[in-house]
Order: sequence, then C-alpha cells, then structure tokens
Amino acid sequence: MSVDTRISSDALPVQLASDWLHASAGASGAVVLFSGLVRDERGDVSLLALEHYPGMSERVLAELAQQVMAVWPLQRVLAWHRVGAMAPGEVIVLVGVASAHREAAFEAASCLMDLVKTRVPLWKRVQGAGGMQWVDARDKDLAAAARWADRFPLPGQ
Amino acid sequence: MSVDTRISSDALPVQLASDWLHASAGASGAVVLFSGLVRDERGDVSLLALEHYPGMSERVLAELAQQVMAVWPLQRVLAWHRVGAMAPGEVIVLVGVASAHREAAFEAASCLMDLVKTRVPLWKRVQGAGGMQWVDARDKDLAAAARWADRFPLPGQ
Amino acid sequence: MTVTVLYFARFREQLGRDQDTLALEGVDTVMALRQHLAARGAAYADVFAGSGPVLAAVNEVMAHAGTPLRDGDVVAFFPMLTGG
Amino acid sequence: MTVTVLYFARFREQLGRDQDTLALEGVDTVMALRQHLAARGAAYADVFAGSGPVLAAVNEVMAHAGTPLRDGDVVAFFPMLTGG
Repeated sequence: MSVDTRISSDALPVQLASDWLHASAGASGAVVLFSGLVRDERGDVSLLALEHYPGMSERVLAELAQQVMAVWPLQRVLAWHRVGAMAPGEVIVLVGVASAHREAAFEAASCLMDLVKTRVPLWKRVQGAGGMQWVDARDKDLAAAARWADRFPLPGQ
Repeated sequence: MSVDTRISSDALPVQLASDWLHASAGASGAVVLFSGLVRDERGDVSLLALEHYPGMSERVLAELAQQVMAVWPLQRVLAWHRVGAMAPGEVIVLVGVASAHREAAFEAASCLMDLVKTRVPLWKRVQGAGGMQWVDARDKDLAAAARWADRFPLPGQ
Repeated sequence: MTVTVLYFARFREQLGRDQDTLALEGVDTVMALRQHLAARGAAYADVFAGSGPVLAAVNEVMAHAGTPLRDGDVVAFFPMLTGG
Repeated sequence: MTVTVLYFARFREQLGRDQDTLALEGVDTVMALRQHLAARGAAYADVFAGSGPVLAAVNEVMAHAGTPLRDGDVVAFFPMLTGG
C-alpha cells in the first residue's frame, strides 16, 4: 500500500501519474485516474491562478489520501495538485487509485476528488473579460462532498 | 464530440488513450480513464485469454460508446478492448471519457465499463494450477450493469 | 432454408467445432433452432438442453427465444459474456 | 499572549496584507479573535463582520468558533475552499 501526494507549481505529468498507478498491476485489477483541467469556458477564461496555504495544503492532502486508503481496499492512491498560474487546457489536479476491484476504484477516486475540492486550503481565481475574479464555492461541490461526511468526519479542534 | 473504440490483439497503449482524451482539454474540465488489468490472484493466474465474436464485438462496443455519449454531456469517449493471450499485469481494457463536469465523467466511465463487461461478446479464460478454465459471469457484474438497464435497453430482434 | 450456426467459447470446445451450416425445414425461431440442435447428439444436448444459460445473436444482434429466422441468417450461440 | 494571524485569497486582498502579529488580552477563542479583528477598521469589518463565510484554521488544523487559542498559535482566516 502506497500513497503519493504533492502540491506543485510545475505542470503535472499525467503519464508519470498513470505509470505509477499501473506499476501495482498484477495485484490490482483496476486503475482509475481523474484529471481536472482548466476549462476555457468558451474563451471567457484566459488564465487560472491557484493560491494555497503552504504547509497546511500538503498536510491535508496527504491525510485525505490516507483516509481514503483506509476506507476502500486500495493498493495505491495518488493526489497531485497544482498551484500558481495555469492556462486553459492545463492540468489542475490528478487523483488516481489502483485497486483489485473497479467498484472500489471508481468510488474511491470520485470521493477523493470531492474531498480535495472542499477540504484542501486552495483558492481559485480566473482572468476573464472582467479582470481577475475569485471563484465562488459551488453548492454542487459541497453537496458532493457531503455524501462522504459520515465516513470522513471533518477535523477540528 | 468524438468516439474511439477498438478491439485489438496487440498490447493497449495507455498513454495514447490518455493523450487522446486530454486533447479535448479547454472544452473539457474532466478526464476519467479506467484501466482493467489482468490480476495474478496471488500467483494463481499465469495467463488470461480472451475470445471474442469478431465483427459483432467491434459493432457492439462502438454502439455502447455512442449510447453513453448520448446520455451524458461528453466531448470524447474511448473504449479499447484487448483479445487473445495476456499475462498478469497487462491491460485488458481501457475506458475513458472527457467531459466539462467530473460527475458526468465518473458516472459515464463507470457505466460504460459495466456495459462492456456484460454486453460485448467476449469470453475470458485463465490458466491456473488446474489448467485453462473458462471464467464464470459474476453476479456482481450483472447487478452493476442492471443499474443502467432503463437508460440502456438491451437490443434484440 | 439454410442458416449458419456459430459456437463460441465453452460451447465451441464442448462441441469440438466452431460452426455448422444447416438446411432446415420448419425451424423458424431461435428456440426452435436450439431444440433442433439439442437433438443432434450428446455434446449438443449438453450445450442446448443443459442447465447453463444459452445466449444467442442473429446476424450479430442479440436475440431472444422468439426471434424469427430467415434463409441466410447467421445465428451465434454462446455462454454468458465475461469481458472487461 | 501573542498570536500570528494569516489571511488568504480574497481576505488577503481585501485587507491588503497577508498577516498580522497581535498581542492579545482576553481573546481566547477563534470567535473572540474574529470579533477583535472586526473592530480594527473598515476593511477588517468587511471581512470579519460581513455576510460571507469565514473559515479558520489554528496551527494548520480546521477550527471552529469555540476553538481555544494559546500563546504562539498561528490562526489562519480564509473564504470557502475552491480547489480541484
């Protein structure tokens, strides 16, 4: 069992992520890899910038990956998130898992994405016609993350 | 909107599939790629062989991909299936989609895999300690596919 | 009429052949063809009158028991699908 | 006691700064600190007494209104998270 998480201001190498997940082949029968990309919104977005809370973002991302590993039978979990400035079409986030079973693989990858969107201290803004604008949290993302609330209780002091 | 399906006796190139799905980036915000691999079952399986019904297998796979494209808002759908002899760790099947939204991407990819498992004329056997054995259909796969029965009615004359 | 019958996977192995070309009289549905085949001998009876599920396609489209047969049809019989 | 307060994203921009180091008396929870900050001026009032949600972390762990503060703590305030 192996977890690889990182926050990076460099372009995320999709192939490296894919290769690492496939390297547990034999034990694993299923690999699911999700890529989140900067959408151009039909030309309305020319740049996306992601701010994070250095230190906390890395720690939370690693904890979420470990928690997902504890809920589903997974051989590998990967979560790489980019920060800084990105152009449309570039990869913002890679989340992937390797598992013996495809149901677990799909569910775990989907869950980890929902948690990454709502629990890692990251904030997005986009450069469009009206200048640089902070992106609002979407109710849909909060609802998606709420599905996992019982298995992934929010930390808090 | 673009669909790429194939049945092949050659090794499936994961990177090529990934690259093709990511090439709709900009319009797409989400790529999900599933790889199904030959499991070694802790050493019990040394070889897997897949037989198909040539002609029908290609046609059904292409139809399923088109049907999935019609149900979810997808830019690209890919379904590549290998036939013939394979070793543990090798890729049996690649199913992937590119979409504007991750919920659609996860759901469509998961659905297409369920359909590929139960509707394409393919039969698996494995070489183990007891010789070459045909693999039985799993109730779990049939139940997973049944989830989509209303949106994907079975064809029939 | 004449139909081509294809056998796949376990059925092909049990029958020791991958196809038959049959001249038929009064066999006009998939179910009737299956009964006709079951009477051809022990191996055929095992496949077509046994307890395991028998799937059929006519001209590469999934068929059911009542699917009608016409001259020149290609009928395939096979066990449950196990791809992916 | 002394706490370091960090501001992220929209809050950082609204305040025109990314942190403050504050010497505090009788401010012993996250909510008390938030009220203390809201009284520091117009921009602070907009952020800390406005209508938008304010999230907080104490020493890099998500906190709530009642989370106690201790000397040397690092308290971060930020809007809703929008990664992924």
